Amino acid sequence: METTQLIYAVTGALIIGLGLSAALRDEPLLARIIAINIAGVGVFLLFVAIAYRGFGQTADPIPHALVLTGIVVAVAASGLAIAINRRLHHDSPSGDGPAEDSSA
Amino acid sequence: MSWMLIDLTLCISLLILAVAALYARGLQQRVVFFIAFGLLCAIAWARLNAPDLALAEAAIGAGLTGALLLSALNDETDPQPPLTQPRLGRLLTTAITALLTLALCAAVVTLFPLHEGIAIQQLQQQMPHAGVVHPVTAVLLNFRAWDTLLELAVLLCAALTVLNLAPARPVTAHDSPLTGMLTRILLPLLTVTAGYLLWTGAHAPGGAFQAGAVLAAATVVLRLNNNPGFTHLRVGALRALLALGLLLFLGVGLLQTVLGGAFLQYPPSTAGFLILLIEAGAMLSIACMLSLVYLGGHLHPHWPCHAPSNGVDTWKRHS
Amino acid sequence: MSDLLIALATLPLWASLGCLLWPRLADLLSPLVALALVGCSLLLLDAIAATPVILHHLGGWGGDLGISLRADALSALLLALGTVVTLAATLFARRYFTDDQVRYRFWPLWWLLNGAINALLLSADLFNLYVTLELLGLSAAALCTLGKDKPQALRAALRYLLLGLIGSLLYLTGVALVYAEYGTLAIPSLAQQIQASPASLTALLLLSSGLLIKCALLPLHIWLPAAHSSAPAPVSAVLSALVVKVTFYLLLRLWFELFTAVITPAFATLIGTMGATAVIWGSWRALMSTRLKLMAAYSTVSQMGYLFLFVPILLALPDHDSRALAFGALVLFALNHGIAKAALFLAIGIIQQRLGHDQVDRINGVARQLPVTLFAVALAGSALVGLPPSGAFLAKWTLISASLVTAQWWWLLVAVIGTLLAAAYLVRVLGAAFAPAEPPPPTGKQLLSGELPALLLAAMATLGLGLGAAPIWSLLAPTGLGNIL
Amino acid sequence: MTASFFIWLAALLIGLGTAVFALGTLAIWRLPDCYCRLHALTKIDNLGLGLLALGLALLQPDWIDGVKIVTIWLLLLCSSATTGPLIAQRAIEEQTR
Repeated sequence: METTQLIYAVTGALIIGLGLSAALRDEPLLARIIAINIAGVGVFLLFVAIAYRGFGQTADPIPHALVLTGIVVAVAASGLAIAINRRLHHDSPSGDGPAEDSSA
Repeated sequence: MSWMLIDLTLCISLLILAVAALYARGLQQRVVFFIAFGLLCAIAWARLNAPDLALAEAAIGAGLTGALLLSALNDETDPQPPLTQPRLGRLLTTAITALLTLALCAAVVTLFPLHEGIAIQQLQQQMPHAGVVHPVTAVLLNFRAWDTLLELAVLLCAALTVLNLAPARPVTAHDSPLTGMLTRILLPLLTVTAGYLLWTGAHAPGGAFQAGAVLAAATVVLRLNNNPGFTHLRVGALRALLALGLLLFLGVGLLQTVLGGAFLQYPPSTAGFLILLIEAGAMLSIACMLSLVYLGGHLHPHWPCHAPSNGVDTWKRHS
Repeated sequence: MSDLLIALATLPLWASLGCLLWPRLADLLSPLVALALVGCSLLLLDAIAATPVILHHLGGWGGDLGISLRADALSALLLALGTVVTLAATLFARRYFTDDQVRYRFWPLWWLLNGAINALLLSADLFNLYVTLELLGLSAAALCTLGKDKPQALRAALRYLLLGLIGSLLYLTGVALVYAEYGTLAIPSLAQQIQASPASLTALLLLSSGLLIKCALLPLHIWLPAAHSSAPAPVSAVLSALVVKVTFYLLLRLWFELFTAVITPAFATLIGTMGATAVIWGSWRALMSTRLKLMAAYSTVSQMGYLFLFVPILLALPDHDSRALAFGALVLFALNHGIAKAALFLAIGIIQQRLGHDQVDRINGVARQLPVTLFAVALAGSALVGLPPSGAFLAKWTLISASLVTAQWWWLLVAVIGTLLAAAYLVRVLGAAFAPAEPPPPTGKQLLSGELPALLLAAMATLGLGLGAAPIWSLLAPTGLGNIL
Repeated sequence: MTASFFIWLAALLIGLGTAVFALGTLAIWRLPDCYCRLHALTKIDNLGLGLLALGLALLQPDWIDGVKIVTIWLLLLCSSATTGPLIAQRAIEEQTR
């Protein structure tokens, strides 16, 4: 049981790292949203691995409920980001330079 | 031993798919890999005895987010700005992330074996008073109902902004007989499944969020077949539908407070019924919000109100 | 008494739904709700003076299973700040959005943001805090998109949203580690359990870095100036005055209540150094910026830096009394900045509407058109710099003396340079505004009643907090902050 | 006797299904264009999954679970019958454009 937990938890940690490093790169928005979502799934995997209680055993339901909340929040955030991006592209289809004074 | 083999295969495939979804050349490939990643993740969670999450991830995480990303691909067709980050900055962020990941992995290794926490012990004691038998639903709608209430507020915020901002997604209608047939089969099935998931949440995996996602999928299918869907809803009705879930939740939460109890406390005798009531309202709102998030806003030219606008910000002026 | 907690947490949500369902009533409903919330927070302060900690177990579960709402002196003071600023900004917003449709869109999101702030300040559960953080980030970004200059505002909102999401992800990872190690999420129970261990240390790093992004501590501040300067004026006021501040509040809770066993002087010095850089760099950029709103936004970066200066000093102070004194100064500084910065943003909003722009070099003589507003700017500015009657003066004085007591004289240097720079950017603006040049023709609408909220807030920052400092100290003294005080 | 016969039959079906999956995946990888790949894909969907579903249905102790599994297969048949032509249609459109 511990080995299983460990395997999945470490996988989750690695996925978090992969997703975060990709999310911090300067990339098209869609790629960054994918990266954030993948990092999020990594965190959820960590939670689920922690909740696991062995084969045939009922898992700890508290992390499951937390992850369920997290999944819904993640889709709301992705939808919001895509909606803003969509409006941005419609308003200024060509002007794609970085915002004025955005980097200090 | 054989399970460990399966675990390792799953985990390695997950890692490979994650890398593919993050570093594949085209955006389209990345989205497809992301969906595959999500589905594989659902399998991993089913393996880890988390069927609720497997359902939710397949329907919401991979399904809805995937569909959202696929339809957003069109927005990203113009050339992307070149990399503006300085090289040093990139190096620094990569180094910091790598260090953080390393620390995280090390910390995770030291975690095991876990001991039974206080929260889970209390949960096992209190389960008989929860009003529902399924522990995940009990946590979501009773023990930690405040989280779920705020989560509905998060969804509401996203849905409102989508309505405020974005034009309706240009829907490529498929009026072929094939899709028509599929819709005729799927729609009733989806609706029944949503109802079933809602009902079964009290004692088995399922619940308002999964049911809402399935119902949202039904709306999307309807819309893909050139059916008007939300556009025929009156603005007032749309507003009411959006508010319904949160309103019911807050209202039921106050019930016992008036009698001197705590906020979000349910009378023990009717807890099961009240939870089902909240879940039903939440399901409708969730379905509405999720399908709005997917379909995009401004299905209504007069959102949020029928007043004659003096029009600085109305979408119509741009188009 | 716990009814007060329920009211503060849920009233904004009710208001949001009300504004959504009956848009035409929103203009009437919102000020009433804001007023009611101010009343609740004042009653709460009164109650806190009698009983230092008020707990309310949601759902009647309590313990480690359910979620609890909790208020102590620190959160009650910040709640009071939040409700007062919200009231002023609400009154201002009624006049600010002249387009009905925009205003109808604004109100529900506005109350969701307010609900997130109150819920965050009241929550005593690590995961519940994550949900409130997400609600905070999403509603703040949503409100930013209502800015006038569309592409600019949208781009800023997007950047804000994405960095906020990364911050919450880091935070959530930390929460996972804490739950795995200690088996509970309730803060009061965790405060007694957390020991130094590899997992705790990593959790501290993850939680802190996630919140520091949201708190905009240099070098993680890149999202703040664009977002705060392109949002509508009432939103900018709340973003600068409250949203960054409540994340700082959360950091205080983490460092001084939960992870006291884990935190080291070296970590505190690192935080302090980042704060010092923020003080100087932010003030410098504020001095150099060409737009008023941008100046105010960079000023927020630098003022947040001051708050982090307190961290190493607090940790180094030897005895309970001096710590309590320094902690009171920290809270006073946060309150002062919140009120003064909100006043400044509201006043700038009026100038911008009147002139149609907020370029610093084109505001010559605007004082003759808007004397009340410019008076508000001067008052708020003097509170930000820290001139004698204001709360910031007392706070900086305590900071400087404490830094000498703990033999960390270099923080004194930072505070002095930051103050001089702040005075410089303020004098620059006021000098231009009061210059005798012929004013440019007005383009915006007249907003007489719109000028009052800014003025009242500014007066409160300069006079009210300076004179009311003693009660704040005495209110904070009995509980202080968890384990360290 | 009958029990072990069912188990052997199920094993055979599952083995065959897995083989179809493996071959189909290889085909998607190796085949040159969209239409050929689509051909391989639908084979996996229909034949591979069908064999797997039948095999698994035989293994269920409760007959109702077996029915559920077969229903999943039937639903998938419907969806793949719809998506296959749609993808092909899109591919034709893109070629002629």
